[in-house]
Amino acid sequence: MELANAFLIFANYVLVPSITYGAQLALGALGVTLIFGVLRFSNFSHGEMMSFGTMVTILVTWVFQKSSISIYPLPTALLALPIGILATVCFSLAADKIVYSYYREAKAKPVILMMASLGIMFVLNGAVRLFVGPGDRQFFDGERFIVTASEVKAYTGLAEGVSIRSTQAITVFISILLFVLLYLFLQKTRAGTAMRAYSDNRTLATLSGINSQAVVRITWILAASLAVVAGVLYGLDKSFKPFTYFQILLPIFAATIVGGVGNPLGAVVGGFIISFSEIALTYPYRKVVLYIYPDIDLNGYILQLVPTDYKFSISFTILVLVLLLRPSGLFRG
Amino acid sequence: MSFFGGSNMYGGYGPIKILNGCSISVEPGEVSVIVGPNGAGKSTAMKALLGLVELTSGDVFLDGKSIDALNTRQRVMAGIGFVPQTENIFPGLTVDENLSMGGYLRADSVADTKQEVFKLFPVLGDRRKQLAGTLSGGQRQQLAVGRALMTNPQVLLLDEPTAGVSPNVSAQLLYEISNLKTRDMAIIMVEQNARQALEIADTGYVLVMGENKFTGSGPDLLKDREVKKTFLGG
Amino acid sequence: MTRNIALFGTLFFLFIATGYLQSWSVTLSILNLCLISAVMALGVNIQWGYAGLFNAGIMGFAAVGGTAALLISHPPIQGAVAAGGSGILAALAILLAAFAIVVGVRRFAARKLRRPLVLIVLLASVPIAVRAFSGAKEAIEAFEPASSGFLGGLGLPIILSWPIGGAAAAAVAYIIGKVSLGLRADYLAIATLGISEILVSFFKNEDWLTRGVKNATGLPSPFPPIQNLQNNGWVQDITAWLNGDKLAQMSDAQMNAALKLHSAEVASLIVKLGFAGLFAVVLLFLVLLSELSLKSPWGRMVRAIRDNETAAAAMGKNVGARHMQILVLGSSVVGIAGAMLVTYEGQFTPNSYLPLRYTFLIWVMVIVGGSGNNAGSIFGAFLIWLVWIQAEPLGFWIVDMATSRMTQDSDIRAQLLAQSQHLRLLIMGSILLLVLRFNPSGLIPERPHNRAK
Amino acid sequence: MISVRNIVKSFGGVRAIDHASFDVEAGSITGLIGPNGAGKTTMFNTIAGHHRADSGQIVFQGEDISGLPPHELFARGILRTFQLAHEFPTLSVLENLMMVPAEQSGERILNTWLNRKKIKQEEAALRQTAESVVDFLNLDHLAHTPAGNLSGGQKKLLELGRTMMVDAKIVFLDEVGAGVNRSLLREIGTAIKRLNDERGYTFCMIEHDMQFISRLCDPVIVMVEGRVLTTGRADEILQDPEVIESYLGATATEVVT
Amino acid sequence: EEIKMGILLGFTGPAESLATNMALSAELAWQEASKSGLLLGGATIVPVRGDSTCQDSSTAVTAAERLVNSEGVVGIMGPTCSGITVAVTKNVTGNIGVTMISPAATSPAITELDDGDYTFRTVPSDARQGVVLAEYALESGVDTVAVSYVNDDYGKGLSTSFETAFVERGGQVLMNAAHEDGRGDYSAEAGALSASGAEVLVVFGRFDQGGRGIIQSSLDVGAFESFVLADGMISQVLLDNVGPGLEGAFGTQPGSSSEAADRFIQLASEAGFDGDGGFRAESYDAAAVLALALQAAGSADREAIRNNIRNVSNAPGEKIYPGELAKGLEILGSGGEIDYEGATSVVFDEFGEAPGTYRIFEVVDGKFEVVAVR
Ligand SMILES: Nc1ncnc2c1ncn2[C@@H]1O[C@H](COP(=O)(O)OP(=O)(O)OP(=O)(O)O)[C@@H](O)[C@H]1O
Ligand SMILES: Nc1ncnc2c1ncn2[C@@H]1O[C@H](COP(=O)(O)OP(=O)(O)OP(=O)(O)O)[C@@H](O)[C@H]1O
Ligand SMILES: CC(C)C[C@H](N)C(=O)O
Ligand SMILES: [Mg+2]
Ligand SMILES: [Mg+2]
Repeated sequence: MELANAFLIFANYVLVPSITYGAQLALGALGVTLIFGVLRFSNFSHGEMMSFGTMVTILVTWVFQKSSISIYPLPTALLALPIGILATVCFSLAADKIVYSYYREAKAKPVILMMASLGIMFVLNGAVRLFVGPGDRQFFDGERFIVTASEVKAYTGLAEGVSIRSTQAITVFISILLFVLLYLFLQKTRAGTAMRAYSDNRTLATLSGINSQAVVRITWILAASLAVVAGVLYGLDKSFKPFTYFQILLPIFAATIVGGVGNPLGAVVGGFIISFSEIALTYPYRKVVLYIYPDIDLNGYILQLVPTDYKFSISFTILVLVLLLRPSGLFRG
Repeated sequence: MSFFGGSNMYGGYGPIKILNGCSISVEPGEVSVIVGPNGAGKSTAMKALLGLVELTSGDVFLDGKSIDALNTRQRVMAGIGFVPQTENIFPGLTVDENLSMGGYLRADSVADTKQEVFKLFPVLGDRRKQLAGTLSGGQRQQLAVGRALMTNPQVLLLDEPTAGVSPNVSAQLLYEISNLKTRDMAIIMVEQNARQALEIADTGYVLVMGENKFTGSGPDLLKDREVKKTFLGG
Repeated sequence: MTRNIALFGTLFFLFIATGYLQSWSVTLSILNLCLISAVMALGVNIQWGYAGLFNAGIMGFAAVGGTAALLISHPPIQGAVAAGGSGILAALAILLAAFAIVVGVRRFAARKLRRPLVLIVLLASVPIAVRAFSGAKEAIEAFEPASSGFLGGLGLPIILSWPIGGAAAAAVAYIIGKVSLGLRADYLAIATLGISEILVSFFKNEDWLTRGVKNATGLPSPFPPIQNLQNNGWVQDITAWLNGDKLAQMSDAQMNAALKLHSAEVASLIVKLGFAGLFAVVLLFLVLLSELSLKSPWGRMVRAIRDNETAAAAMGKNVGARHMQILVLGSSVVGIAGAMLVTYEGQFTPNSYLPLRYTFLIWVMVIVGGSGNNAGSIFGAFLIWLVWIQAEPLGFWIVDMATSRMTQDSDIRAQLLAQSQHLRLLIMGSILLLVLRFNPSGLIPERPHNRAK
Repeated sequence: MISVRNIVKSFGGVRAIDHASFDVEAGSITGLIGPNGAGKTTMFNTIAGHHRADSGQIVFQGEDISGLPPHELFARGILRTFQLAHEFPTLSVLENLMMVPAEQSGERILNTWLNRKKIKQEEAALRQTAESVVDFLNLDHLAHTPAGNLSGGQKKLLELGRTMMVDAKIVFLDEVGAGVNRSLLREIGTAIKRLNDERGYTFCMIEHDMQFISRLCDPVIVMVEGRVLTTGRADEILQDPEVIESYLGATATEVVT
Repeated sequence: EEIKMGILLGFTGPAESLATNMALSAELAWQEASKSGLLLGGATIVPVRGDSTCQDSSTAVTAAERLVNSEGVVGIMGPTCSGITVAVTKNVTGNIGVTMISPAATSPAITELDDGDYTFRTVPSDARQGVVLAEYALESGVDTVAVSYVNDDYGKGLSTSFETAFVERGGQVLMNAAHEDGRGDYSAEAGALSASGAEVLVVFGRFDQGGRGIIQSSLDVGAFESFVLADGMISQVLLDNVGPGLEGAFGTQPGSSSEAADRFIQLASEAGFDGDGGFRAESYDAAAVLALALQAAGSADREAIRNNIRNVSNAPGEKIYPGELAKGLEILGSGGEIDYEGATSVVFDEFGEAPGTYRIFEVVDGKFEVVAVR
């Protein structure tokens, strides 16, 4: 009984949030890692691509909502998602054509491409705000909870409960799905191998008859789609605000690096490492321990390893520690 | 006009002029070998044939038609295979994937060709799952040639295929290359291992400072005293 | 060479134009920040341009320098020191003693005993130190929290903090280097970025030391306060001389009012010029040192290491030690700039240390200007900061122009004008992309070293 | 001079060196041959400190040097070249050479600020040496070109040139000959001999060109599958049926003559 | 005649979502004054905007310099954030002598800022808000709380003053922890706060940033059911976004008469924007005070404007409310006296700030309703 309570409280405050946040980071990290893996640069505009795609999705969602098109209990935004993806794919292909392709052909150093992506980031950042302004945008509709903590409490009669939001379930489901698909695509299909070959040695890829433009295009299509999916799911779960999409870039990069850049599996694991280290290490375990050992005298200690003030630091500390043990990330890129 | 080659090629790397009017060509079922001192422009000439180096003047032709307008990939699709001198493998892919990439353009099954390559270079068969970047120097070289063979091209360009390859394998390699003639493949090869290479050559070119210095059949060149002394190490 | 002259000439012209079109005071403000940014960019260039070290922790080192400025110059807060100074000292002393014992143990104790002994020492000392520390911390932070709530500093002249900030940043860089130097470029970048976030969150949250997010304002300036300065006779004289024509036509009362107004402006100009002079001296000095090293076998060795670490090691170069040296030198330059910035602004605000502003923007400066070339990085710093500031009015101007055909009270025009601030980033991004497009290796790229005479 | 004892080195499942032992005598030009993948390069990498052996010992002039980092080995006079050329691409050819000597006073940062004069003198001397090396390698017209723009063979020459910049005790050459024009290779062979005679360098070289090996090397060590198969004089080795079988192939005799 | 006035707000950066409507509110007041045709015999006020970023003082200071020195503004409405207010005062306006009225900087540090009496604010210091909130909370039977504050000078100052007052009066603060704005996820904070064992969560943050994130996360996992809020959180947007979970929460916001506040909201909606939300009324008032002081000064003289700020906004005189600027201008023009009340009961004490009247709101049926004023 008490053990069940201990587990529920742990699940509610640590497990479920970490898994959700981890999945959100993982989705973002997949896109970053893909661009790095194939095009060989760190794409700083990824966060803004997420934001841009989400913005388009929101605008379309509003149109749908006005004309009462809906897929209740799922959020309408999922219906609008393809259009957001389409817009972002178009944007990124255009950006590649106008900006990145030039440096690729000139065989510029990766840092130049990275700076160019910073430029794109600035441009998108300004553009998104010009369109929808810097404010908070709520676009979630549909059923918010699959089960709430109080429902669980009422049902089980326990003192603790666990709540699961529909957005959490959708996020986890979609990220697992996308991860598996991406992995299969990269490892098992000819196009996937061609992408890896291209990233390894471009001249030789051309000499083998690989269409490098097609490879680049596929990469952007995948990365942009991943970005928009990540952005929309994140926005559904929290809310859409351009500023946060810039801020979330840092943990996404951290996740990418911990896992090993260029490696999709690494991106996913990295996302969860970051989220767990933020949440599990800053959670005060007082109640959990008290459920398990009711008689213990904690003397006022709340059993918090690190204050939440330092949660960002703690995830970076974990990052540095992981890199110390495995200098190229958990899974080699 | 021959089947494949470049005539009167001028060009280089931006302002740096390397090729000064050199011409190289090959017929189906024949082997042309290019020799010359280091930095003569041999590799540059090969790259020019593939469109990897821009020509300021001169023509590259295939099957009687100029292919100057084609880009590298289109030339590859037209049936030209190339093994560069350096960076000639995908280091991050396994040996097996490297070979598969070699057969990327082929519509037919590549399994048979792969088996042939493994027969020619048994070590590649043993290391199918090893990352190519971790192969030894000579193994890399074998893989590079194997990758090009996978394309089953009409024209095969090889830039120093035997560099760093142990004598037994390199002898066999040259033997196999001369065998390819029977498949009507046209082969151009740069070699520093010139004696052996010229022995199987139908035409030999000695390139110096981006110009053809001597041209002749392989055995003829081997006999030429001056060529022997200045380029083949006496 | 002519190109460089043209570029710097253009820059000079832009500054003069700013002076005429906006005001000299704005020009000097921008110039001073340009100089500080240039020092930071120099630090980044030493690391990336010379040696290929991808340090994305610039922000952290700037914050360390800034903290040094605070701790050197702020007058000590007697009450807080009385309340908790001894506790902090005690905690420090305990930790130092423990450290000494650990060092002793590791040197002299039998091999087998080392680990357990070290463990015992740590277990015994750390909790005591923590207890002493947290008591002291609470006492300090409780002391007049609204106006102070921290220990204050040493009350020394703030200029001293420039070298000390540099040294502190160097020390921090040494520790960071020990941890992260083995990493490959992107990994090193994110590790340093992470560590710099940790540093900044330390400065943000340890109120007893830095006053945290409550900010420490009113740091002493190396120059007399403007309010005093403007009443000085000679300032008034200069003002009168500068505005002679205008003043001559005024009545006495008007003239006095105008004189007062203008002398405040002149005084602030004088102070800014003073800062500009100091900053320029620092910048030139650092550039001189850095050029001397770069144009010598040391520079050659460092470039060789950047080109190929394996081969450099095989040629007898101690790659690890050189990387450490460069990380430390470059970071200390950034630290100096951080201290200069806090000196200039007269306040320490930990919340303003943001990666966008201190890491990415500085990197943009280096890359746009031309990495591997000091002149390039400095040019980049000047240009990018100028653009960063002027993008705002420029954005407004662009919208204004673009929509001027619309009626004055058009909604779209109003909406666009209202959001015109966001054009700043858009313009910044476009300029970045344009410059990179036409000068992929920077406006003043690294000189090829092949014509060494 | 250098003694390799029972070295083992594996990469994952591949055992690249399998209990190999051999000695290189002071003053010799020792050849190291063997089929592709025999572990020769790995052996060099291990000796020169780029890899750490799983087990075994390397002794240099009586001192155990296993596991020392490359720059310390260099300081002891142990030099190596790379099979895949490792030039410094943005440095000019001359600079590639001039950076080689260790302990240049100009490499200390304080000296670059305070002791410019001394640096200048040293540089002048260095430049002379470097120029003579460049002349020797027929690269004089490229002295000021970035090394990244050299042709494949020229890069290999540069590799060799670097070993001529300092007074090495022992030089490990990994296939300097591959990709080098044979006429030039002859001259290189002569130079190696001269360095060996006049300056007392010890050489240990990997090479697949049997003509080159038999002209220069004594003794020759044969490695196969990570082990040392045999050691002996070149002419003996070339007749050894096992060596012919695993390495030289049928054309062996023809090559030698 | 055209007279320039500055609007210096954090248009980009963490407070960017507040800035637009604050600027519109200020411009509304100036338009009102200009359109009346009574200002200095028909002068118009031309607003000039500058970006104070809320975080980067170098940029903010340069923007302020541009306003002051190149645009030649005679007064500034802004900035948004306290840290920037100090920096701009110290480096520009305090030195040169330009009146600056901040509608949002609430840090206690500004009270005794050495500003040459050029810096004012239409919001009271958090030192006072903390006390008011603490008292009201205890009266409503809330005595054990956890506090989550935004990690800047505003949140820190407010949480300190609240905790001190709350504990002095017998309450208990089980945890007082910071959160950062703009983070991706706040479940860690929500979890930690709930584990403190408190039943009520006090949030000192921003309604569209971390503050909202904390509340959302807490509601999602069922960590808290009761909330106490401060000014940064009082906004209908918050209620609309978070849903019914906030029912019964209460909080403070500067201002007294709700009637006057409603007048402003009415004006705003006529002008086409939403006047209900953080610091908009304060912005209108700050701008109005500047316009009135300009009128009282009789000319666009920076010092004279400063000298008239208190004259127009403190008693004695005819009370002026939002929308009545014309009346105020007229009285001033004819040499009379006014006491500008505005939407937020403007008074400036010797430090140039409002002594602080607060409205206490409670969430009833998804709306903030005023339940008390103190
Ligand atoms: N990093 C690595 N990971 C896995 N296997 C490796 C690695 N490096 C080398 N090997 C393997 O070790 C063996 C020895 O390689 P080494 O490079 O020493 O050969 P070598 O004798 O120099 O051959 P060559 O004459 O072709 O240069 C090879 O089979 C190679 O595939
Ligand atoms: N990317 C490049 N940029 C500039 N110059 C180059 C470049 N690559 C090669 N060169 C120069 O072009 C000349 C010819 O090079 P190339 O590689 O064609 O020589 P090669 O005949 O193949 O020599 P090797 O036998 O040594 O491989 C050389 O002098 C070299 O310095
Ligand atoms: C936007 C506001 C929440 C600003 C806050 N009152 C401050 O002083 O910084
Ligand atoms: Mg070549
Ligand atoms: Mg080898």
